[in-house]
Amino acid sequence: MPPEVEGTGAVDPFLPYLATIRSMVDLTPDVKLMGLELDDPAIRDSFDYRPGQFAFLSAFGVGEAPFGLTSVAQRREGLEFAVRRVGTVTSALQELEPGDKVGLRGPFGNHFPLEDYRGKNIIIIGGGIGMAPLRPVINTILDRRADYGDMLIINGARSPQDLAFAPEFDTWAQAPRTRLELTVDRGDEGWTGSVDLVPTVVGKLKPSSQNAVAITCGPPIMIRFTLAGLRELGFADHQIVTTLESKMKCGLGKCARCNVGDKYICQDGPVFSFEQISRFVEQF
Amino acid sequence: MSQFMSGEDLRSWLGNLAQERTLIAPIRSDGLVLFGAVSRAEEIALDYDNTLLSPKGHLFPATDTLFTIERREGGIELVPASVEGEAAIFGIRPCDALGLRVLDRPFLAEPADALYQQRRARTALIGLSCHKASPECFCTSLGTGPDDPSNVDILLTGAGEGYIVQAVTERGKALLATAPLVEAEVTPPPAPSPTPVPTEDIAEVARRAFDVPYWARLADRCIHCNLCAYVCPVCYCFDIRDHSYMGRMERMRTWESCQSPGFSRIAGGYEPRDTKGARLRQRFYHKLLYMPEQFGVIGCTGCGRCVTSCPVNIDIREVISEMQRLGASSAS
Amino acid sequence: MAIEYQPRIIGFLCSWCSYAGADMAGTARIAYPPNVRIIRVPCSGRVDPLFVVKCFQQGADGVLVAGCHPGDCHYVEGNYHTRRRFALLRPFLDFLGIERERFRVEWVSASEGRRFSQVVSSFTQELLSLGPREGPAER
Amino acid sequence: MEAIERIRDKARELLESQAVECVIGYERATDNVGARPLFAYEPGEVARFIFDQTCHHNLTRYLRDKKDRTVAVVAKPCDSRAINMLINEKQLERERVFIIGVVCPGMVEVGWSRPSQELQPLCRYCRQHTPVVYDFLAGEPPAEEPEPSPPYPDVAEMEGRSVAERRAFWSQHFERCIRCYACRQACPGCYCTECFVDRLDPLWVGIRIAPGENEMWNTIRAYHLAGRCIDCGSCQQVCPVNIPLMLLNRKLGKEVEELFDFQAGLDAETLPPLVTFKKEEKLEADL
Repeated sequence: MPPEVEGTGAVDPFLPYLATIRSMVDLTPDVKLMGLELDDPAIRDSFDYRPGQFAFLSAFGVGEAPFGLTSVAQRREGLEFAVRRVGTVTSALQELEPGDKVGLRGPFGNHFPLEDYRGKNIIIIGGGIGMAPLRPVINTILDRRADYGDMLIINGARSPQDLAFAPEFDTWAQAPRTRLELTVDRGDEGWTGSVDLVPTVVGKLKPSSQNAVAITCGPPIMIRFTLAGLRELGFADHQIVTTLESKMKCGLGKCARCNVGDKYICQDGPVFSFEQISRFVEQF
Repeated sequence: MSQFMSGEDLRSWLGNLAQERTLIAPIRSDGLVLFGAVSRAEEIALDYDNTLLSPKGHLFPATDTLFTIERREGGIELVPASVEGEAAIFGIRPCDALGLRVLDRPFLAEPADALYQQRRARTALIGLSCHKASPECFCTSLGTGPDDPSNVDILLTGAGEGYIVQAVTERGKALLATAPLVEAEVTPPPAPSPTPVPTEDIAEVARRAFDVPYWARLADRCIHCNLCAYVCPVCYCFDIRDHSYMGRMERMRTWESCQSPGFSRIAGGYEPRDTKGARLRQRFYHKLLYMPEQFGVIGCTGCGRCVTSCPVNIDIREVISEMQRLGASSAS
Repeated sequence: MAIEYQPRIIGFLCSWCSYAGADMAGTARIAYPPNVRIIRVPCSGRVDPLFVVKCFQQGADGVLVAGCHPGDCHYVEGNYHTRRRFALLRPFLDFLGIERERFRVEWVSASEGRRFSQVVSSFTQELLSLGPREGPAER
Repeated sequence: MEAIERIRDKARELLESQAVECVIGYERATDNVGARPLFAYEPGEVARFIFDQTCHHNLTRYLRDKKDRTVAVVAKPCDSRAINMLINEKQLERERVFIIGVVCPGMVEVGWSRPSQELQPLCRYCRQHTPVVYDFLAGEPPAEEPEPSPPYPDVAEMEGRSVAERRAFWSQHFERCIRCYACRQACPGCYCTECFVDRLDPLWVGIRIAPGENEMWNTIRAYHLAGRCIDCGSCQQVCPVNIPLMLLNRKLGKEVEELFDFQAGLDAETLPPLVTFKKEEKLEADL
């Protein structure tokens, strides 16, 4: 356990747990899947989290950055994070190898309220690295398939090789009452699938809004047009859920970096329905 | 009858205090008055309006090591920073004491910020009432006042040749146990009265004044330096990164300002607040609307530092008055 | 016994002339003091004054920038820029309290192994007589 | 006619004819003593313009915010040099800015609510009382520009001190820096899309707000203005902790003048010394 804060009985919330990298797998040219094991057995056993929650990973000597947990706690296969190379911390993390140490703080934030979605049809719409927080949603639903209605997964990326979770596509596509639609901005020689933007695919497939929830994550521009498309299909704002990205530094509601209106994305989010987001004074 | 201490006795008491704990007090150097650690009472400035920077930096330093990272035999050990010894801040003004009370809201909320919590617990506040109201002061519009004792352990108020001493808390009483106090019949000078600013219902007004062209016009003038946030006793945004030097690694946090251009830019380059107006509005809305909504306190104490130090005179008093006007007119 | 002071010199050497010159000194077995840590750069014009200030901030006792003689630049005019840039930086460093003797710009060609050795020797001697820089660079 | 009347008339005329989108000038600040920038978009706003010895801000700093608009700006002589510098560096199109030049009486030291008659030190060394470029001039130029001798007494004084004294002087000042970057933000010459101090990779200046990092910041920023600083003093004026930043800029200015016979912004055509060279010149490294 991290040491206690002297005289308070509390634990220093900035002090990360130490974790060891167990696996590093290339998902796309710029995304690696990092498998971690927490070093302290007691913390490892008690570390529980839900789809949509995130944690900070430290590359020691460089800094830390927030990442969505992309594994499913109940599967007990270790903690997984999809790390896309975008800055100094992510580059440093990608340089690491199995056996190396990282720091981990978390889990933070709220989660997708999957309990509330029992019996509903689920539409998952993810673009690029935005699939990372959606993957545990899909896998949790697949693990409890009978609890949920039909599932439509729309996954887009810039090119076929940027579809990060390709190794799992067969499992997803073959699951009962599950449909997987892939789309890319630019195809390549081997690509026979759809070449379209994600919002266009949503418009073509016209998923029904009846008894349905749409869960979406991706670049802001994709979200904006997807939202418009879903509204056109009759989805009410409370039926559309997303996870907001922001420049968080602490995850504790202290650094005020992720402040939007009276909300801190790190604590009140990152998962919000568009009904909640539309009540923000300032819209992201 | 009040407890009274002469100016000379105050210096000798402070001198003794500096021997037993870290004493932070106003010091004059190069024409500036800044809080700093003093070892001798003679270093302390007593005749100042207010310090250039607020004392928040002694509880929430501009640069703070959260922990050090040590590599040992292939493994990593994290050594948390520790806070040692007791401290006292002498000469804190009531506005700045209120500022610390406001900072408590985010920093002491669970899970508490460990370093801030320890420093706060170990730092006694010896307040000094204001002898005059500077033109930029508006503390009375924000729930405190020039002789408000409510957020300090001890409050001193200059009167005649010395100071009236109020022990406000138990800690204050303990600190004064060895002080050369006398009972005296002294009347404090009348408290100065700063010019009021219309802060009533400011949160309500703010909700209505959000989408007005005023913010873009105001931002024309703003040069987006971090000055207002750094001089503010309440602004608490920070940045965290690691610092490596000659093999030594530390996780550091430093002050940061919502006015700096990359403040909210996320990985991949998306900037949610991408206009100068949106950034400037964030500063005032965080203080006047979001903090009241979130914590029930206004994120401003009326110290006036941002007013005096803004290079282009973005004056929060004027902004508040404008918001009142704009919020009122868009309601009707 | 106190450890004898040995100045630390950072040497930015242009790849085409001065680095080759240093190499030449090595292959010709011309001795020079081991005080210089060499950083190979494509051209002396690549050396940003920021590199020099950073070296001093991180504790260097002296900084050497060496490149081709004017007129011989592999990139035709890189070293003309070097010359102007550092003609300004040197008095500026001095103004900041970093003695002008601690910073040198020298022209050393690929064939001047001996000259490279002389430059390093005389620079080291000069720094030895100046003594260590005051106080740690980082506080 | 008073200079201020001429500024107001010209501003009104430019706004009414829609020759410009806005006029950037000065108005009285809320302390009723100092000045602050005013962006007038409507003819009705021009009555708020003032011009006196408290109008120290270099308003050309705002021209980059209005890059794609046509604006008018009130420019003192030093500010007018910034316009030349920006045009020279392709940051500004001459056609997009209407320059209302003002003959400068020199600025006084102003603090918040503190009126003063004391001329700013920088203004005592000033060699241009008439703008070097303008479209319209408010005020009568002096018969001849004064030549203070020597032009860099402040720099010379510091040069006269020992290296150890200089080192102590600067570390004491840099120690106070809170890295608010107001100096950079106020400077017309600091317009990099990404400032070296904000770069994370490579990391030139560490996150610590500490003497070593502060020294890096302040000295490299000054060096980046070598041969470009137009001596307006904005950086020093806005510094909350009174770091004598202009002493750094003026040291470089003095060297540039002595070595290359150049002063930044006197015209828009001459290349600043660090982007050009003369093959035949002999500088220190050649001697």
